[in-house]
Amino acid sequence: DDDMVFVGHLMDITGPTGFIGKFYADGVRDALMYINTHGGINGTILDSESIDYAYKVPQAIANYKKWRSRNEMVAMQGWGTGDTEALISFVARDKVPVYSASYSGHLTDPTAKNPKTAKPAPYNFFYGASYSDACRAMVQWAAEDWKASGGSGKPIFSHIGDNHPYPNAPKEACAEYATELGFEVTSPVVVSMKPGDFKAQCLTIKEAGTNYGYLGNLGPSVVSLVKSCDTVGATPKWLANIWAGDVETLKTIGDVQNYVFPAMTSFWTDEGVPGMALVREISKMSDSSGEEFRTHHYIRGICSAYYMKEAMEWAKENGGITGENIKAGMYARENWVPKGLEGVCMEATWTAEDHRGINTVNIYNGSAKGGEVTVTKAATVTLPRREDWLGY
Amino acid sequence: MLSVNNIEVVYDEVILVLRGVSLEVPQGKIVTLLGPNGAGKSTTLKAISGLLKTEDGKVTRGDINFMGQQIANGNPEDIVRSGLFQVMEGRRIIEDMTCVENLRLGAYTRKDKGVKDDIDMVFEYFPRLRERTGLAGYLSGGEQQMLAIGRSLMARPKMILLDEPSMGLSPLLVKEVFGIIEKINRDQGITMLIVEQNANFALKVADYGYIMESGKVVLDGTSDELLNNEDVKEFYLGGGSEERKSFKNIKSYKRRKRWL
Amino acid sequence: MAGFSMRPCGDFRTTYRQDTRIFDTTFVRYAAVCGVIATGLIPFVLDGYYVNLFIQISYFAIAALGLNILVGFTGQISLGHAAFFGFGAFASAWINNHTGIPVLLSIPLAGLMTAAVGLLFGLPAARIKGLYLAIATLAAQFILEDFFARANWFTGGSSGAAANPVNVFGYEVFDDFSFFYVCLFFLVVMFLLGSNLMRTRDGRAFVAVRDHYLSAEIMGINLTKYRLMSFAISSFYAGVGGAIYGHYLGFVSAEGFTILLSIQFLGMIIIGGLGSVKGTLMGTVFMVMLPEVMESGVSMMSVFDWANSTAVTDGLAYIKEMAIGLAIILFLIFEPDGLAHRWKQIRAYWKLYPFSY
Amino acid sequence: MTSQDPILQISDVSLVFGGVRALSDVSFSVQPGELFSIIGPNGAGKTSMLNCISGRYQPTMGSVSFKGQNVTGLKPNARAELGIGRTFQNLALFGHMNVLDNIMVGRHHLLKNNFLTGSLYWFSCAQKEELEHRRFCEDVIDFLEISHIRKATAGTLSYGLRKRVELARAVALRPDLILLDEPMAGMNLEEKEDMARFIIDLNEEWGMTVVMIEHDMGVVMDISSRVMVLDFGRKIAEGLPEEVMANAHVRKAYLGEEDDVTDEDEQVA
Amino acid sequence: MNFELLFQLLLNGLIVGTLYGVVAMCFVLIYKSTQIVNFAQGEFLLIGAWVCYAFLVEMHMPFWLGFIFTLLFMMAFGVVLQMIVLRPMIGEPIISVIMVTIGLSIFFQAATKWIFGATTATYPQVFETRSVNLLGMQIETAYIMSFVISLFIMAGFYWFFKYSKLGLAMRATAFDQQVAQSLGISVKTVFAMSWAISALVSGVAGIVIGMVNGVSSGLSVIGIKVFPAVILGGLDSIVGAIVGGVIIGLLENSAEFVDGQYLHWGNLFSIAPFYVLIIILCIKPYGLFGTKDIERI
Ligand SMILES: Nc1ncnc2c1ncn2[C@@H]1O[C@H](COP(=O)(O)OP(=O)(O)OP(=O)(O)O)[C@@H](O)[C@H]1O
Ligand SMILES: Nc1ncnc2c1ncn2[C@@H]1O[C@H](COP(=O)(O)OP(=O)(O)OP(=O)(O)O)[C@@H](O)[C@H]1O
Ligand SMILES: CC(C)C[C@H](N)C(=O)O
Ligand SMILES: [Mg+2]
Ligand SMILES: [Mg+2]
Repeated sequence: DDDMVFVGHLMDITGPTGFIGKFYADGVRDALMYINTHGGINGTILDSESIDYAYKVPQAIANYKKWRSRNEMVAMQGWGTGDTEALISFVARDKVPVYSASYSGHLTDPTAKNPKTAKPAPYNFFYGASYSDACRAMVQWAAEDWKASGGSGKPIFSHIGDNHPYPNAPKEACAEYATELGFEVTSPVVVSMKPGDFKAQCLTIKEAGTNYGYLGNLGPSVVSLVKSCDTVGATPKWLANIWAGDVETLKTIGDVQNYVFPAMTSFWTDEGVPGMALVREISKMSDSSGEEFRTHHYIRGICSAYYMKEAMEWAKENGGITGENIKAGMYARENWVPKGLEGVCMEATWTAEDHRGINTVNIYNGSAKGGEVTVTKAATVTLPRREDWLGY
Repeated sequence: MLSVNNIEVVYDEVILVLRGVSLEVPQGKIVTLLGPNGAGKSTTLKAISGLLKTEDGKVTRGDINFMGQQIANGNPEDIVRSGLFQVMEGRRIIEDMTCVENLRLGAYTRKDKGVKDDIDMVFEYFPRLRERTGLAGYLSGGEQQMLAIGRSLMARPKMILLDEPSMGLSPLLVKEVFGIIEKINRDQGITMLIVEQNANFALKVADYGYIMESGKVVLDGTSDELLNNEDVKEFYLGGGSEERKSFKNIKSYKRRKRWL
Repeated sequence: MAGFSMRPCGDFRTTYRQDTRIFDTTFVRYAAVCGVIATGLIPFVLDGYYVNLFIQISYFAIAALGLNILVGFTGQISLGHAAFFGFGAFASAWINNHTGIPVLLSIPLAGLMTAAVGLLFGLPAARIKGLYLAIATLAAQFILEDFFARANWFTGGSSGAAANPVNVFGYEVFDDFSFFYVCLFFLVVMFLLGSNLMRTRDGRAFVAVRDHYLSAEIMGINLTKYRLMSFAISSFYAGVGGAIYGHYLGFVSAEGFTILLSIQFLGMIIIGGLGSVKGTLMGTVFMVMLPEVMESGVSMMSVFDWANSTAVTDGLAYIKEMAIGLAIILFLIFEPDGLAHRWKQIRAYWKLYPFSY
Repeated sequence: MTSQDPILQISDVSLVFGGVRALSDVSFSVQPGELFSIIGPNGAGKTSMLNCISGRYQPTMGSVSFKGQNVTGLKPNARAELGIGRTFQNLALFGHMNVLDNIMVGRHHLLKNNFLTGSLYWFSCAQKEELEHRRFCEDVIDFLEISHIRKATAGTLSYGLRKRVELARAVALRPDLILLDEPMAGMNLEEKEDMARFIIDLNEEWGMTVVMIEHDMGVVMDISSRVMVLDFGRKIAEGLPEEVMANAHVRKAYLGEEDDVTDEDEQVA
Repeated sequence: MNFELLFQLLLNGLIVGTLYGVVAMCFVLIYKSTQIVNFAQGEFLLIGAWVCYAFLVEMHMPFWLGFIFTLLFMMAFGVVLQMIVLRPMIGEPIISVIMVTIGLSIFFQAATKWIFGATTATYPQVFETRSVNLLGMQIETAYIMSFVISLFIMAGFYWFFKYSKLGLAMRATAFDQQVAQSLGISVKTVFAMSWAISALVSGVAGIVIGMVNGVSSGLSVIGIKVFPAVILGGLDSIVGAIVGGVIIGLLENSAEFVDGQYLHWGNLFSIAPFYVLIIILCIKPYGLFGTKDIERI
């Protein structure tokens, strides 16, 4: 039947961020498939195509255009900061809401209210706290942790990451807040996104006496960094960004203490979460055994797809599933959790002037010994929606 | 020992260069191949040694038989191993190696112990080379030519194909080189096929000769026959019996002999 | 004694002028003009996807032509072309954003700025040759990439810069449909300029420097000047291509201009044929279409049910990447001299037919 | 001998490579309109001498002056502009260009168009200029009888033809002094005769001064106006062809004829 | 000035630099015998690292056995690769062959990700102690191993190219394939040998890196990272490769010192080698030990 709308899905599974992109993409794909097998958007089937663009921006744009012109795409599920930021003006012009996995704070200011915003991003959404907010939350936790562990003097904070849009996204915002909270902020330490031997940088970190190091990179780069630092004896408390914070990474590092990371959903292994049943059902779409372990990136992918789904449902009732209506659907509710995912996705609110869907961050403390990983909840931080933090 | 039967060679899949060339080189003899520029002499040699392949060329018809084996379009290295060695036109030494290293390379296919002695032998033929210890690329043109010939001797092949061995050599050395060629042929019994422009010398040392033009053999005969052929005399040997013409006086456009 | 009569019988040139034409027979000339006109019709017949592909092809082809002038014609391998491409993109955005010069003008200006930068990085070429030079240009690649991520005033740092859409006489070229014609214009102009350059004095000097720089010098060619000049011209083309790219995307970010792209540019010209203007275009088409063709091959699989499980689609994603690598390898094994060479052979064959050989 | 100012004056040129003395204190001069030959055994330093004149090598000592101007420190391309053209012993054509373009490169320093005007071909004077010079190149091609290979790729030509194209390229420079390094190597008698004719024509009709290295004594004797002999980097004789050939030292060192060398002969050097 | 830090950084540079040197040597090897710059070098390392990982983890072999098996595998890999892909390219323009290696790199990058997954894997503990204290600096044991191995390899190659017949043949092939063939040298064999040896050495380097940093597809970037080292030492010099590697190692680390302590630019560490590279090349166009091209006419 022709009651179908098209949703494009850009993913990176073979490219430089593929190892993590795969988890997230699987979440999105499984969710879309699940939605379709369970009635679609109140009867409207989601025609979707998942394309691996390997984090190549031109490829992403070409696919976007293809979908626009051939498939009359109404919404898109995206991935990286590079392509999402490149597409901002296109999607705004074409009125195609994009749900990406780029949590760059720059995407949260739809009307360029903040004078610092270079380009308004009215059609960009993401589920989760922005990189900046997640970092702010961890810094806020760190300030308390410093007091609790009886530290004297000013704690020292360093941003560690490549000079690249993704690690840089929270760089200034977070450092500013850290200073505000009484940290001494060192000059950022630049570490390549590609893995390598980082003992030199670790010696610098050691020399600076960093107490809290924000890890802006991800995957192999973070693994090598933490290992190198361990070798030279630089062991600050690590504050990892969300993509670098998961059980897999900890396991690969093998031996590490005080590896703090944020999360925006509950974990696969959490007990007594009502929404987890649905997550497990969705997971069966690609793993019929239901045994496979899923990271929280996978679960965030599901949330992303479900917020889109519900916005589409609203749109269908209010004039049809078009990009514009889906966008309006995103603003239709407050403190909102998709049906069936209670306890999995956190309550989120988007408004026409503020696309910071979430301002609450769960913080976990992980450690590993000989590959055995333990993760404990450290805190839940709810940040104020400060005007000057919008889009930044 | 070597017989080439009616071969056709095409370069680059479209350019036909040899149009049915046949020649015969008997065991232990010296045969020479003469002809104007662009006639296809070098191409004939490359077809025999298999090096054609490296220039996008191909034998498209006919066959080449070396000591009972078909070698048309064969692998150059296999052909060398079977005892047929080509000295390429234009010297082609390994410039970033020393003379001695170049000579040792000449003996690459040999397994016996006599390499050292043979290097000395080459140095005896060309004493100039002994003093040149730097890289071969810095040798003068003639010195490089000596090295190239010397290198071919190192392989102790059954047959050598020489492409213009006298080119760029001083008259004194030309004489010597032909002397050496004769000597090698006599002493070691190595068969030779020589492409030469210096027809006088070539026919003197050779037993038999072919003349090529535009990719075809147009004349052949024993050296004596050729030496006494009027056309050969006029166009290759420089007058022969009559008084030698002076280069200075060839001002007019002359008649050109074409056999085709 | 062949290789000199590769044109149809009966078409004798009577003036040198006819002999120096870019398109060597009247037929080819008209064919080329028709080709351009036909291309101009693409947006009317084909959908936006193809229009986008054409736009990609045109900005890449312009830059690739620049690289071919440097590598193919002058013989200096560059591994840093993507950086110059990127510089052009940033420069044009910067000129337009900071001075208000209209985009259509800022594109060639960006080309000039890039040429200046190319000249700077070309300076070592006066002394360095071959692969050593290639690696020196690799250094240029990394140094410029670092510059992009750092020079906030110019590039907006790692977060990138916004680039305004092209504005033709007050009409904003937003959509691909009109942008297509902007690209077509630049493509045709740049390729004509390039072809002209190659058949005149300085173009010949480039090739002479490549083929035998020692004798070129003795023939009166100033080596340093021409080596530098080819860097500058090549960067100019890269800059123009990059500028178009930037204004097309509407956004320029430092990530896009990595060594991978540089290598892709090299791939375009090698596959097309080094030292061939026509080949550059063919090579670019090949490199742009390759992933797309592979992609549609992969999508075609999805009509089969078994191909719809994630396990298979993921496998296909890798297979697609592998196929791209494999296609390049196979292509070069069977066509090591590039498409332009094969093109020539085919033409020679038909012209000599039935008298081939 | 110095009835006129020499077009080329070599004074005490020495050239040393590491341990090798390629040239030691060689001096000579060439008058305008002469056809001057340099002969000598292999490795005597003949090519090195040409390289010093054309600027490829810088003499370790001594000076080279051309038309009265000291050109010792000048780069090769500057010397080409002054009017020195040459051919090479080891072929140095632009292998991937066609013959015509090779020859057009010879016109390089006479052409004015540059990358800008060249790119704008139709809208600048470039087209007119190219075509004019093209006409000259065609004359050279006709003169050297290579019109049948005009469009062939230089790298695929046979050795002899390449030599001829090289000559054409050097002639296209329209030099006042042309240096020829073994122009007749690899040619048969008939072709040598042609070549000799070209060289004489260049010398007499095109008014070029020629300095030639050649091993074929017949040619050297017949066509040169003066001959210099080098051996081990030293000048051992200079004079009219007959004089030089009569020199026993030369006969021995170069031709390998075993006449006794008398003191008298040494003095010619 | 903080001398202790500087000293530690320099020591670190020295050790890491040797590893660069080993990888650089793989380049040099192929270049010296075929004139090809192998852009798939990084993927060779990656394959070596993964294969050894598979032997150790999937097949539970003891380290030394896995190590030897990996080397054998790599040799076979080099030969097979040469036979299938590079042999048809013999006699073709070098630049096309270089492009083929780029194709190989794309191919293997995807293939390894597909076969071994895209995530990072860690080697089991191989040495009793993961790192040893050397002059006040912790150094991974694996590096010490690679340091020793590389010294042996280097000496071996030096002899090989200078004196052995095959070494000579390789140099001749690199200079001019046509001439080499005319001398009876089998270009195929030479190619096979050099790719096999290079793959083998890459295997060693890959294992070492894998032991230190873990294995992941990103490991292959070292292939590009060592370019400055290769060029600095001179493309065709075995000794130069090691010296170049060490210099780059030292340079990176002193850049980190200057940057971290004084400049605070950010990534002088990774960019400084390139600046220095350009400067050195302007002074010495053939690197420190590279042979000059012969420019005779
Ligand atoms: N690689 C090639 N590709 C195309 N044509 C070629 C190639 N090599 C040679 N030819 C052509 O083949 C013909 C014969 O060349 P060849 O070199 O065999 O002549 P030759 O008799 O050796 O002449 P010379 O005495 O000048 O050396 C020439 O017309 C030449 O242009
Ligand atoms: N660049 C260089 N480096 C080292 N030695 C050189 C160089 N150029 C020439 N030589 C040496 O200088 C000497 C003279 O060489 P040159 O080429 O001038 O000789 P030639 O007289 O031209 O000999 P031929 O007749 O054999 O060509 C030779 O011994 C040669 O080895
Ligand atoms: C893992 C990251 C590199 C991808 C992420 N989605 C981004 O912001 O680009
Ligand atoms: Mg020949
Ligand atoms: Mg000489």
